[in-house]
Amino acid sequence: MRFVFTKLGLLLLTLWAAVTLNFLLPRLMPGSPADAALAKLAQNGPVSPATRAAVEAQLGVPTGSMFDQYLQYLGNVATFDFGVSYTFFPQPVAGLVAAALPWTLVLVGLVTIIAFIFGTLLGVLAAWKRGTWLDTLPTVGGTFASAFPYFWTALLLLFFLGYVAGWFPTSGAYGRGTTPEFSVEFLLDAIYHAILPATTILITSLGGWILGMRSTMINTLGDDYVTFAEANGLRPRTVAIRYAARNAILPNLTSFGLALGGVVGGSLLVERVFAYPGVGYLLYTAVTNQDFPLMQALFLIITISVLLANFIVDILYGILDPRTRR
Amino acid sequence: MSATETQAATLLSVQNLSVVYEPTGGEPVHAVSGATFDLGRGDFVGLVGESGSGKSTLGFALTGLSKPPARIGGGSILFNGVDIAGMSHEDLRVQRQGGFAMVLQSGMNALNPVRSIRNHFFDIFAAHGHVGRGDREARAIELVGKVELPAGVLDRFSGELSGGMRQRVSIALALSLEPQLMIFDEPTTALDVLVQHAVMNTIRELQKSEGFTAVLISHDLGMVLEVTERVMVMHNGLIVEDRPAADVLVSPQHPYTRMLLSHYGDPRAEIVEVPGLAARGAKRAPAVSHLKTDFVPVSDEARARAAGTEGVQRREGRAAREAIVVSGVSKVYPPPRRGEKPVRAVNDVSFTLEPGASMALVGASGSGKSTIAKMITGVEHPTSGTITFGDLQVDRIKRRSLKRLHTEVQMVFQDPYSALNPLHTVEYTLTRPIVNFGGLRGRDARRRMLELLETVGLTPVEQFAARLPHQLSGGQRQRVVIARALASDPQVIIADEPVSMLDVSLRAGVLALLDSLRETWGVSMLYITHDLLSARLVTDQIMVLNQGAVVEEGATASVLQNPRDEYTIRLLDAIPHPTVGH
Amino acid sequence: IDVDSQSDNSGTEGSMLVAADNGSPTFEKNFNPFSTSKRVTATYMYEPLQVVNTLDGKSTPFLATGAEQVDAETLIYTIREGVTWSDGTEFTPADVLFTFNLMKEVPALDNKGVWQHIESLEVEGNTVVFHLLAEDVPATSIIDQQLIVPEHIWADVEDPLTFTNEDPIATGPYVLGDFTPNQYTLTKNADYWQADKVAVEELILPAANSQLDVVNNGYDWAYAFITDVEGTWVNANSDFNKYWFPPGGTIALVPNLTKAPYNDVNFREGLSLALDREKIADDAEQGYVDAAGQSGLLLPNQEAWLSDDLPDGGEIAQDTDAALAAFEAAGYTMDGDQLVDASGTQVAINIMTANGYTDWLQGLQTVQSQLGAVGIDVTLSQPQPAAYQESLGAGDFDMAITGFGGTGSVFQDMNLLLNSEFATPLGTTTTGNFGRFSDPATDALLAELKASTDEDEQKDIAAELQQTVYDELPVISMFYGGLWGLYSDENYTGWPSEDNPYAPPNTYNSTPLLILTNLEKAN
Amino acid sequence: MTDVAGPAHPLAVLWRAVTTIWSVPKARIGVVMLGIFILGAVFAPLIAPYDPTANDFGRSEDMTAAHLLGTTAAGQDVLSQIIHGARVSVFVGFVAGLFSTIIAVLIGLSWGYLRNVTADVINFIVNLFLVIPALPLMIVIAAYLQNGGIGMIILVVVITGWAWGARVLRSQTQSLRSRDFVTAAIFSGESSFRIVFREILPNMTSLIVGSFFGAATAAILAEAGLSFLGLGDSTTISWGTMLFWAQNSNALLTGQWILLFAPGLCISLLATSLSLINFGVDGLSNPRLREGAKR
Ligand SMILES: Nc1ncnc2c1ncn2[C@@H]1O[C@H](COP(=O)(O)OP(=O)(O)OP(=O)(O)O)[C@@H](O)[C@H]1O
Ligand SMILES: Nc1ncnc2c1ncn2[C@@H]1O[C@H](COP(=O)(O)OP(=O)(O)OP(=O)(O)O)[C@@H](O)[C@H]1O
Ligand SMILES: [Mg+2]
Ligand SMILES: [Mg+2]
Repeated sequence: MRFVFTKLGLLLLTLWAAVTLNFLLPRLMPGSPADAALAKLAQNGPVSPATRAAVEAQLGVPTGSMFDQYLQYLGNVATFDFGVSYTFFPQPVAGLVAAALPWTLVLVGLVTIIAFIFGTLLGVLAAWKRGTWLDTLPTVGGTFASAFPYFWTALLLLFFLGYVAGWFPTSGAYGRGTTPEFSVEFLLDAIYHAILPATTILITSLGGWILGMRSTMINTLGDDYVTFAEANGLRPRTVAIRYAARNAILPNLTSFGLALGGVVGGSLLVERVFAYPGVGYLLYTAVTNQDFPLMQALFLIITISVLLANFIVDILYGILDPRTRR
Repeated sequence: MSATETQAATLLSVQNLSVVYEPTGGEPVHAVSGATFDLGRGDFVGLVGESGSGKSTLGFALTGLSKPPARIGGGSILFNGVDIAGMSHEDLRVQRQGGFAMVLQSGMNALNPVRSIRNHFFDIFAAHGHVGRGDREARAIELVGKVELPAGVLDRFSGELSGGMRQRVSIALALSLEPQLMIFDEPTTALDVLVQHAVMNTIRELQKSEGFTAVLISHDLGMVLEVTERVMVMHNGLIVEDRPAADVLVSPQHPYTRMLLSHYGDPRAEIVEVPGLAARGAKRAPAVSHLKTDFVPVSDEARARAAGTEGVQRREGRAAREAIVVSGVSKVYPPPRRGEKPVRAVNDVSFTLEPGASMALVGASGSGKSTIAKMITGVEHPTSGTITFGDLQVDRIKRRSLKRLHTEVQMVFQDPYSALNPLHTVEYTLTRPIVNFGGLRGRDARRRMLELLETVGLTPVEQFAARLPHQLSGGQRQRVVIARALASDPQVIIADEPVSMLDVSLRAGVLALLDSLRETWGVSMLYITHDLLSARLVTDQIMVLNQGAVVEEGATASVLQNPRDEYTIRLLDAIPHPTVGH
Repeated sequence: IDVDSQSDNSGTEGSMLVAADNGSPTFEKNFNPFSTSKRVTATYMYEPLQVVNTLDGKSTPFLATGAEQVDAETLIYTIREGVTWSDGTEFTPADVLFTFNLMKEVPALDNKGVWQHIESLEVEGNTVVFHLLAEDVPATSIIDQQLIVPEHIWADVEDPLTFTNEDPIATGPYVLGDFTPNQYTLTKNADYWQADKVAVEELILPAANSQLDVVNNGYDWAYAFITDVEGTWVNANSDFNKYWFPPGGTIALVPNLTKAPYNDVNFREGLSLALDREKIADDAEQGYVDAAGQSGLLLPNQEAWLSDDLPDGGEIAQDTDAALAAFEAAGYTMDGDQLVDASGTQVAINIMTANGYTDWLQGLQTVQSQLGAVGIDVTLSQPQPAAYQESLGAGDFDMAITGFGGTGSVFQDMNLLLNSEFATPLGTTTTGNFGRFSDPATDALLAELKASTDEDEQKDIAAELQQTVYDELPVISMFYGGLWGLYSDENYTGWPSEDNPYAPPNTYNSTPLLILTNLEKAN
Repeated sequence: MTDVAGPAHPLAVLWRAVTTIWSVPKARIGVVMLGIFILGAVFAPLIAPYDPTANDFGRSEDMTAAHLLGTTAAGQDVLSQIIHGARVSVFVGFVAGLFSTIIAVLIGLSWGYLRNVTADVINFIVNLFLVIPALPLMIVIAAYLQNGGIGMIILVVVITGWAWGARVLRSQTQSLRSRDFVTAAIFSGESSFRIVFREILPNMTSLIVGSFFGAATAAILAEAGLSFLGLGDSTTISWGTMLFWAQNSNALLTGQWILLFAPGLCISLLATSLSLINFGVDGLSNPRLREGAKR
């Protein structure tokens, strides 16, 4: 029990530090939100002094000392009140995030889990069939695919499968003119729209899992319990899965927790290319528009989810590995 | 002895078998060559030989477990008349039930850490289908019962079992296949002497009651002679001797076998000696000369060198002056797992290591020997009690004063394979303490380094100085480790099981070296071991440790000849007595 | 690889696909016409008193039938009768009064700063009378453009600043149709006061309209700069797809006049003469725009105002010798291939642009090499747009690239460019005259122009101002920034064009009202 | 202090590493690929047919004999840009990889060796950096550190990239520090500094080299990502900025998919070459991987 408490304490401390960093980072950026808004307006013609005044009045640009702002921010975070977005004024940040979060969670979360499972299986296969084409293909393919820049894969898929072949929609998370709802039709439509972005993430993240699993699996294959299991005449499949893979997967779980953070970053690029209405795109908009409240909320959400994922992985680890289960 | 020998229906027939390791990018290693022998039903055969002689490789080949880079280079293995080399993977797998089984050398790690013991049994039952679904639980309980374990272990994971229990589980798992042939590859090496004894007894009982043919692989000739009927001796991949155990004991044919035998002695005997080394106090016998010198690398020359004038001069006026006084020392470790009790590793131990004395600290594994060593060398602080070395308050020593302590108190490490940094040459390793403690630099340091090599008998010194650890044999490594301990001219040497990782052939040499160094250099030595024979050979005094407490102490010879404490008696009983077995 | 153009005009017959509103990436519902983050098409629903064509500054009456400049301080708008709000309520002059008073009450709504010109206003019959703060003829164009909101709705709005107006009630040609996060439609307002002029029944506005989409999905109207417009947009449907890129503002280099050497007019002249504006224009906008003259006017839109006294109509050709002579006059000479000052150090200029404004960047790279040819070491800095805007406003730069003009009003353009009122001390934020040009005579001219009601007089004053821009070089004009109108004649005709420049082709602000009431169904 | 007989000569160590890597076929392919890229980068001015910034060719031209990969929308030769672009990618990869590895080594080692409060503090900081998603953090820092060009990108990549390596190196340090030879070094009177850098560090060569290649790969991909988002200096010529300009001028629309394809492929190939080399590095530390065992 004390173990869980220490872990929880550390989690909270990391969270606080992350929250503070989230507060500081955006404020280090030069230019105010009003400047960002004006720069955008200036592209459509000259901006009069009155416009500037109006914009500043509308956005309610932050006032008070940094410390006051910080205290207020902490209070707001504690109450999940993230204020109003500057870019999408007067939309509250919470609403924007709530609208974007499910898409990313489902797209990135699901695909990452699929990639993890699928990559792990391929890695197991590659290690088990070492030296055969079943090893070479996933290993070389994985190495190559994991070297693709996210956005490049996205652009190529978009162009060739979306535009040239015309098989898949090229933007958005659901058909034009439909509103998100719980119906089979909508769900199918959403899945259809998710195929290209999902494939992008899958392709670029699969390789890492294959390679990681393959190398840990090769290590466990040399372990004595595997030899002993073979000596006892267990079925090859039992040996591969229940003995070798089962042990090899443990170290990979930890990377899985941490990898989620990287995938969120990657999804930013993917979402941008596919105009996918997720957290990544929102974050990009927030950053380019100096939208402090939105940025803070998003960073917080991302950090919390990564922290949470790690926490869950830790616990999962405990369940899967009797050695840590005390 | 057995009647089975007469009805020797052949179970396994090996003809001219050779096994080659062909690592990619490396030289091929002929681990087994031209092995030819038959095993009859119900035989109990021992296979002995030093480390790397090819015992395990042969065992793997016999059970169809040779995996790349190993390759059967030639010959045949007929099991019940069928050549197993030609069998497909699946046939081989299927016939493992009721065929042959192997208990691996590293039985400690042979269990899947994330599967319960029950599942291990059930996996085997499922793979072969020889135990019906409903009977599995009962059969598993029966099997663990056979190796003297309670049914409760079925719910546990390997991490929750002691080494001895794990080894027993491995044997039970192999038994569950109901094999005709069972190969035990060093089933007791990693175990505590007492546990070792118990496991061996179990194996012996099982072999009698189940009647399978058994091969016992071990490097311990004494143990093999004690339990088996027939012994095969391997040396450099060749089977150099294959005869009934009784004959081997009486009239060993091959010099190697003879060398092995000569290193056995009974620590309780009036006079104990092994080649190159005699029990202290007894008259030293001349070195047994008909053995090839490479079996006993420490010659009298080396001994003489160690005792050479230079060494003596160096020690003049520097003979150990201070005693290590340990009084009422206890060490309590925090519980290793949540919810358990703290570990009382050392409990109220007091003793004095007088200047120039040599004292043995013996006890079973986990009895607290190493912990005491750590406390004396300032690596750990005792929970209570005091340790002094001259004016140094060792029990409360700070990191800064550690260097001062280590000038006088040095340690010889147990495992010569891990005690040397694989990337540093012998010269570097030895020069560091010379520079740090002796304050010598450049050419002076080098000269001193070469002297040290000379002292431990690593000649030609220039050549050894340039070597990296992987270019040294185990015995040579251990000498480097000893040389390093000597580099600071210490008053006290703590040797924590300095030979447990070495083969018999190397063991005596290193012990002899230690002993002569102690004698000529006048240092005090604390010799930590679980091997009573070596304690008898190199020490004058002995302390027996059980669960952190001293249960018996006194002059080595008298304690071992007339043990009073029941624990000491058990320790002595656990020593194999080849003569007694037959 | 060819990408087939699939007509994706998913609406019903009579609808029009417009790439006007970009969700990022989805739409937030906000039709508050006062909000800076409103949906672009709020201006298709809410109408101003008059729509000003930013190309030539001419007004077209909408909710007013006309405006009368009684004197330089008084304006009378006659309000159109027979107009109803889209909920059926009658539109009255009281709504106009309400709208202006609302902005007085909540200054944050006053985007255009009307209350910096108006002292008071009142309804008189079907007119609204504006009393101005000073003699202020150009104020008309500002008051003209104010979007009018219905009193009966907005009077009850608690906080008009954060009101998102999800159910817009307006007078314009369109009302909100279906709204989903990634597409919405505007449907024709059947009761629109000039409904007969509105040919398009429905506007479809998808949230995602990348250039690939625009080209491939059969859009009718889009506003986008597309590389190789002939090869892409026109080629996709060569019979119908057209484009028109009229100038929408002048892109210029702004020297910081508070710093040496930029405060030396000879130095500025040297810079100006060293530039080959044609090449810069070509490189920046791929040949789709013209080099700009140094008159400060947006040509040819404001051709009528161009002073005859300017040589070559204000155009300045590259003349390296003259440039070097000017530099010499400023105290800089060529030393080898470096332009050096008296102490022998090379002249180094940092030009600021905003990160991501790629056309400007490409223009500047050409500037960099051209000035490099006269021995000046030019570096480019590219802060993020917000930081760029901040530095620009605070005068924290050596030289910067920026746009000016394009309001349609010569006074507004010149005022923002030259008025010393904007030349606030360095470090304080200003919104015009970023180089901090300050000249009392010019200020006086601007005041005269502001008060003048006579067109000839206005032109005379404007000519003097042009001369100032030409001689003093407060900015070094480079090229005209285009308005990137793409349209298709397939379904609708009557788009503005070079021959018929009745409106700029942009999809934002109020000028689309001119276009939407001018289109006709194609046969 | 005179340095008596260090470990094997550094060059010899390096040579051994190179031969070990070379002995793995996959890694050999990687070394050859990397070699080609490095040569291309070094001799770019000699190989490239044109000045990569010269913009006086026709705009958006298709592949012709004069311009093997066509020209950009600004009228620059694509092939010349690709060749010159290698310089930035290779440079960023190596420098950023080097610096993040150095930081990772310093922090990872002290973190693994120390057992006091400092270790807890480092643990906390590293966890923080691991948890904050790198790319968004990079974007914010890049937006803050405007104007830095390549230096800025390297800094950003280093700031966000060292934590992973530090963690890996720490656990290795922890396992090495419990080896007898480390305790033995204490008995030899060695200082902590020397123990860490002379006893422990050399035993982690393969891990360090591995993490260097990992960090270099990450840096190359990050440079591409940031440049693509327009957060780098768009006037430098790198594969990332080429992609940015290609996307900016809608190369797909003009049918010049090669403009997007070629730089992206180069990035992938360069990153792949490093990953391939990493296979050989694994072999340094794990003999099992060296055996091409078949089942
Ligand atoms: N995978 C391998 N590759 C190359 N050579 C090997 C391999 N495994 C073992 N060998 C070599 O084969 C020889 C025999 O090894 P084996 O394991 O059979 O010895 P052993 O008699 O069981 O020794 P021990 O008592 O240490 O267990 C040794 O020289 C060893 O170095
Ligand atoms: N660092 C530690 N933390 C917790 N418990 C420890 C620690 N070191 C040793 N122990 C425990 O203290 C007891 C004594 O250990 P010690 O190493 O002194 O035994 P030993 O006599 O040297 O055994 P062996 O012969 O196996 O080396 C054991 O039960 C061991 O598990
Ligand atoms: Mg063995
Ligand atoms: Mg011990």
